[in-house]
Amino acid sequence: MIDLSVDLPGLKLKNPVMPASGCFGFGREYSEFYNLRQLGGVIMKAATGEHRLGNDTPRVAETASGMLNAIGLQNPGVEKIIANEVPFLAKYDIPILANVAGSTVEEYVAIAERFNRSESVNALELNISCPNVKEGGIQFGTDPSMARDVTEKVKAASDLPVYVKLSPNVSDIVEMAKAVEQAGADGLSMINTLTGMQIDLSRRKPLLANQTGGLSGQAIKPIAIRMIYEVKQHVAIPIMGMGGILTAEDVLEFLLAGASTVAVGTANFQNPYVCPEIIEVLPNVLQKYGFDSVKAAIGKGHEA
Amino acid sequence: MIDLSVDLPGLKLKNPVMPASGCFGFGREYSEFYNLRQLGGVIMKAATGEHRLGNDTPRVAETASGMLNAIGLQNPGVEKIIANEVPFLAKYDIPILANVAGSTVEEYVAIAERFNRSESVNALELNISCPNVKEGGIQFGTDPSMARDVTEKVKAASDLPVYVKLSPNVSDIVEMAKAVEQAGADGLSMINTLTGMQIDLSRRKPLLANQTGGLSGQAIKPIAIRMIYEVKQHVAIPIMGMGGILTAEDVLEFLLAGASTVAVGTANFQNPYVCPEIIEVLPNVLQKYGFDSVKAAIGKGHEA
Amino acid sequence: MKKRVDMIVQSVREIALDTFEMTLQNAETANTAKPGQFLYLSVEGHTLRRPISIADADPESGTVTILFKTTGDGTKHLSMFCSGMNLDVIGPTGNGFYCDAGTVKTALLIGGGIGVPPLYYLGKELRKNGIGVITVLGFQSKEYVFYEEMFQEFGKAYVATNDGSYGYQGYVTDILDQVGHFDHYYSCGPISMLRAITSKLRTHSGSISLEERMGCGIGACFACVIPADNEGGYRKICTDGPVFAAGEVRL
Amino acid sequence: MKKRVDMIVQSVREIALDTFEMTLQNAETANTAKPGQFLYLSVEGHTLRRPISIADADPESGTVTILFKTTGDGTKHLSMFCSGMNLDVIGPTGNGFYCDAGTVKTALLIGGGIGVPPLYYLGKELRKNGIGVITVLGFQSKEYVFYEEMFQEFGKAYVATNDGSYGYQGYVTDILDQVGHFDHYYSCGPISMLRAITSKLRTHSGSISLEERMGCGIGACFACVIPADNEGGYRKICTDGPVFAAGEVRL
Ligand SMILES: Cc1cc2nc3c(=O)[nH]c(=O)nc-3n(C[C@H](O)[C@H](O)[C@H](O)COP(=O)(O)OP(=O)(O)OC[C@H]3O[C@@H](n4cnc5c(N)ncnc54)[C@H](O)[C@@H]3O)c2cc1C
Ligand SMILES: Cc1cc2nc3c(=O)[nH]c(=O)nc-3n(C[C@H](O)[C@H](O)[C@H](O)COP(=O)(O)OP(=O)(O)OC[C@H]3O[C@@H](n4cnc5c(N)ncnc54)[C@H](O)[C@@H]3O)c2cc1C
Ligand SMILES: Cc1cc2nc3c(=O)[nH]c(=O)nc-3n(C[C@H](O)[C@H](O)[C@H](O)COP(=O)(O)O)c2cc1C
Ligand SMILES: Cc1cc2nc3c(=O)[nH]c(=O)nc-3n(C[C@H](O)[C@H](O)[C@H](O)COP(=O)(O)O)c2cc1C
Ligand code: FES
Ligand code: FES
Repeated sequence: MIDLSVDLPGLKLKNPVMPASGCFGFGREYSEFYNLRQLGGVIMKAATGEHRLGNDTPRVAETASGMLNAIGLQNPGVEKIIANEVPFLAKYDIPILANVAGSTVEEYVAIAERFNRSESVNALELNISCPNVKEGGIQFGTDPSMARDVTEKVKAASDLPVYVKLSPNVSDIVEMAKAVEQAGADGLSMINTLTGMQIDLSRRKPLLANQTGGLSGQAIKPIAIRMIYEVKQHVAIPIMGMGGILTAEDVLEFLLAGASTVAVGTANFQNPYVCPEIIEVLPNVLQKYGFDSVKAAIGKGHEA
Repeated sequence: MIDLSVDLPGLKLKNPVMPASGCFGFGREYSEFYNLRQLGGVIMKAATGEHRLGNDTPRVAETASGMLNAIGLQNPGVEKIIANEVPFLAKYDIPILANVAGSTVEEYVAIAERFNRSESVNALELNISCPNVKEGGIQFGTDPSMARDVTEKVKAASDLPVYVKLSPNVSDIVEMAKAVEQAGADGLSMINTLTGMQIDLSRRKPLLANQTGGLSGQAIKPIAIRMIYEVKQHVAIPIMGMGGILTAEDVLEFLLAGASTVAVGTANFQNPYVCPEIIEVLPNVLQKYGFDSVKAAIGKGHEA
Repeated sequence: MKKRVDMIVQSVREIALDTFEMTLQNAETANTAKPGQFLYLSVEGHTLRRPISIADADPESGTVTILFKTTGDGTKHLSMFCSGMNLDVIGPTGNGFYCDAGTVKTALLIGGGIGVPPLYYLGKELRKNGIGVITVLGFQSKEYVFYEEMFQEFGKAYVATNDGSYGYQGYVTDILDQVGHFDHYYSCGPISMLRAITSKLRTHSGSISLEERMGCGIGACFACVIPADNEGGYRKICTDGPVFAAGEVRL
Repeated sequence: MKKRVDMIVQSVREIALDTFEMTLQNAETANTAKPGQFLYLSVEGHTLRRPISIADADPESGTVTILFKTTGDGTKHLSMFCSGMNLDVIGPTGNGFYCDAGTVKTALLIGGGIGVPPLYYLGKELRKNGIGVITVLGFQSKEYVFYEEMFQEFGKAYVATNDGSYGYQGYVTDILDQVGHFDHYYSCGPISMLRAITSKLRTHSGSISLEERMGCGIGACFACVIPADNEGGYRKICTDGPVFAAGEVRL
């Protein structure tokens, strides 16, 4: 028997595979394809303090082995998420992570406090890296002192374990990781999307209404692997890995790089069953490469 | 008649398409496939002060819509390049750009001086962004003050126009671009590769001997376009655009984003004829989208 | 439970310039598809699926027909599929066209370009329910015209081309005054056409089918929203649409 | 002028576990290919081409044969090609096996696994030139063995499998003492095997064929270098090789 379980601060996962924030809504739509109980956990779409309408359309574009998105954090706001969405997900008895996004430190803190008081949320994923909103988001993700500050204040305001989601759009990812570790983060989540653009040749302007969008999908996997590999050598807290995962082999690559658990984003759009399918074949893939558990594979791509 | 010509500091190009540095050697091999005279110009493989042997193998890996390379600046050194390679290229009567890479400011300056004294080199491409060498290279590309310093000193040491090749592995590409513009750069060349990694599941370690490598190819095009688009709004000097170009439509996308000329790298490996093929269809593509010259398309993706 | 299904390509043929008709075999889909719904097709080598409307469904033969224009790489790829090949599909997806046979006696179908296909299946179903059908179709030019005779089987069908190379010269809106009485209109086509129609037919009841770039195609990613005056302030085209009542969303 | 050529797939068949034989039609290539050279094949959806050795070439029928093992996505994709399909190829590329018919009267071929194919074409040419051929082939296990009888046509052929499920149990190096006299050896296979052989046959003259991950495949990118004691300090496998004199490069 291959043991798929992983224990992280605040999260006992029966397997390491979760859908990534923003690529799974609040689970309702995918629950029409399969029983969400199979998942290791679920990371909800970003919550902001108030209802947000997001950016104008077009909001997505296709790129070679990837896509750009500029949804702009559309969501009904933390109150409605707690009232309408969390109870639905709670039925499945899997760990629930709330993705928290704000424009100001105060907004982050307020959302964290609110989730802290809710029943069923097991951990926070602090989204300091959303490249698709005009104010807030990305600065927190590129400036180590701002990242440290927001992490500290959120930690102080909530008892829930905090996973800080790092942006790959930085010169020095290790510096960012260390900053949030020092600030008390319980774990890291990486990577968010890379800022990209596509130009519509006919209209002679950026295709996305927001001009730029976040690049996700298989195209970015080498960057995610590199960043996790580097960060793993410098921090002690666990890493949730993501960026271009499509197969169980990809999952193993992330584990070897140093991730303790993974999230699958864009691939859900290609194949709505991708998460359960990965979970199903993961034991075989681990075995094929000589591992008898997920835990045994974590960080094993680092030579002695 | 669609006019493909572009005039840049020191470079009168009959068309905007050149092979990118490191993906074309010194032209000999591709000259066995077609007459290099068709090219807009040619950018040579990086030159260092002395002969370099580069990294161990494996040096390349394939990724989704891209590849990683960690050649490590293998080259015979500036003297031999001037003695053995430049004369060969000079026969074709096309502008020659020398890609200059060093570990220290002094090495950059020495190479630039040497090329300055040579006959047939028309411009320098200052490679301050090579991610695949242990010392030097990348720090110049991520620290604006180091980039400014090396640009100034190279400018002072050489009369050749200097195009500074920027690294995409930075939090703020505009800051880097402004720094080298202020330092006197005649133009920018962007982007170099993004640092990535692939892990070999069987050997449980990074596939490349150098561990990390530079990600190139179609996968990175959205990042290149975004960076050029952003930089174009803040600098006045011309931009040589590159990153994932495969077709004439891609070339137009770079022109609209703000590039004045382009370089094609990885695509040469897929199709050795890619440069002349793009040059052949570029007039049709320009016409299809309503342009009667390359010049007319430059920067036209920026709304009024 | 929703499903991803495999559909077998039965035939592909070019029926007008750059316009292909593809027949797909899948009994379940053919049985459940409603006019206005779309298939969300996976095309190898492409990250995102392609939404294509159902142009016809025949429960008897177990086939579904789609029509598409080769505007980009994905549709070009699709046009090169051969019979016997497999297509990975999510669908039928989205809602269908609204029709209250009680109030609608005569329907007006207004299609523009590659917006025409879903109206064919709709017209067929309307006629089946005894509803009268008048059709107005607009195309760029003669080479792009398709399915005219098939709409004529439903009733009067007008065709306009932008350049006058076939039928009336002009836009579909130029013909609307000639069509006589109708109780409800159904329209699908470019957004500019839909804007012109909904404004011109302001006083009529109508349904419009919209397009937007999609991510998930099933309502989870918020890629395909359109502003609306409902409580949330928006509707999703992939699941709340693609068909909306005219006036329900802000074009 | 070098060229990129289109070759037409004539047949593909599995000749051993995960091992495929593909025949390709292209008269020019079939006429010019030398033993030891390789084809650099483009596989749709993959950035880099795949280097595969020429296992046979027949100027009369204008065909070239390649053999490959499905170790990854590219070769899996290749194995699914159907006859009639087109393959975009750079090649024949690289140098060929060295042979001085004046000094070489008997040749020893030593192949390991998927390193065996180029030796077949070589053996055929050697025999054509009246040179005696002894063969030693090593495979993982019985299911992977291929082409044994074809090598036996050249002369004595020994087969070893790592697990002893066929032929001798052990490595090709274990058999080398039994083969008798030879003037030159030719070897292709895993690097560990080549290391063992060149060290064991230190006193013999030999040629080895090497593998390395490639970028351009034509000598321009420096991806495929191997350290050597020549002036430059390295050789390129794609153009200076893939065949080297044993001792010319540092394994
Ligand atoms: C509900 C719905 C029904 C549709 N029905 C039809 C139909 O019956 N026949 C038909 O020919 N076309 C239809 N379209 C448009 C069709 O989806 C696009 O033409 C197609 O996706 C273009 O793909 P491509 O690869 O050729 O173009 P590319 O430009 O290469 O596509 C790039 C990306 O943009 C998306 N995209 C491009 N144009 C559109 C568009 N107009 N709408 C939505 N996404 C787009 C693609 O899906 C893809 O993700 C429909 C669109 C929607 C939303
Ligand atoms: C000169 C030469 C001759 C060869 N001849 C044969 C042959 O006749 N039959 C055969 O089965 N194999 C041969 N190989 C090995 C063959 O090239 C690889 O097995 C093949 O490229 C793997 O591709 P893939 O897509 O299946 O694997 P993947 O692992 O998906 O390939 C990923 C990348 O790594 C490269 N790669 C992986 N393994 C190798 C390797 N061993 N050597 C070089 N590049 C590799 C691929 O080309 C590709 O760029 C030869 C290699 C060389 C250099
Ligand atoms: C459509 C879309 C919406 C996203 N929304 C969010 C979000 O709300 N919060 C967040 O932290 N990340 C968001 N992401 C980023 C993903 O969670 C993930 O980090 C990224 O897409 C990389 O993973 P992938 O390549 O598997 O998609 C979004 C990504 C996509 C494609
Ligand atoms: C194999 C390889 C070698 C390269 N060597 C150099 C180099 O020596 N100097 C340099 O400035 N850039 C080098 N580059 C980067 C390219 O010039 C180019 O900036 C990058 O690959 C992006 O373009 P592409 O996607 O078209 O390949 C190299 C790229 C590759 C793939
Ligand atoms: S496409 Fe994802 S919500 Fe409509
Ligand atoms: S593969 Fe480029 S030099 Fe050999």
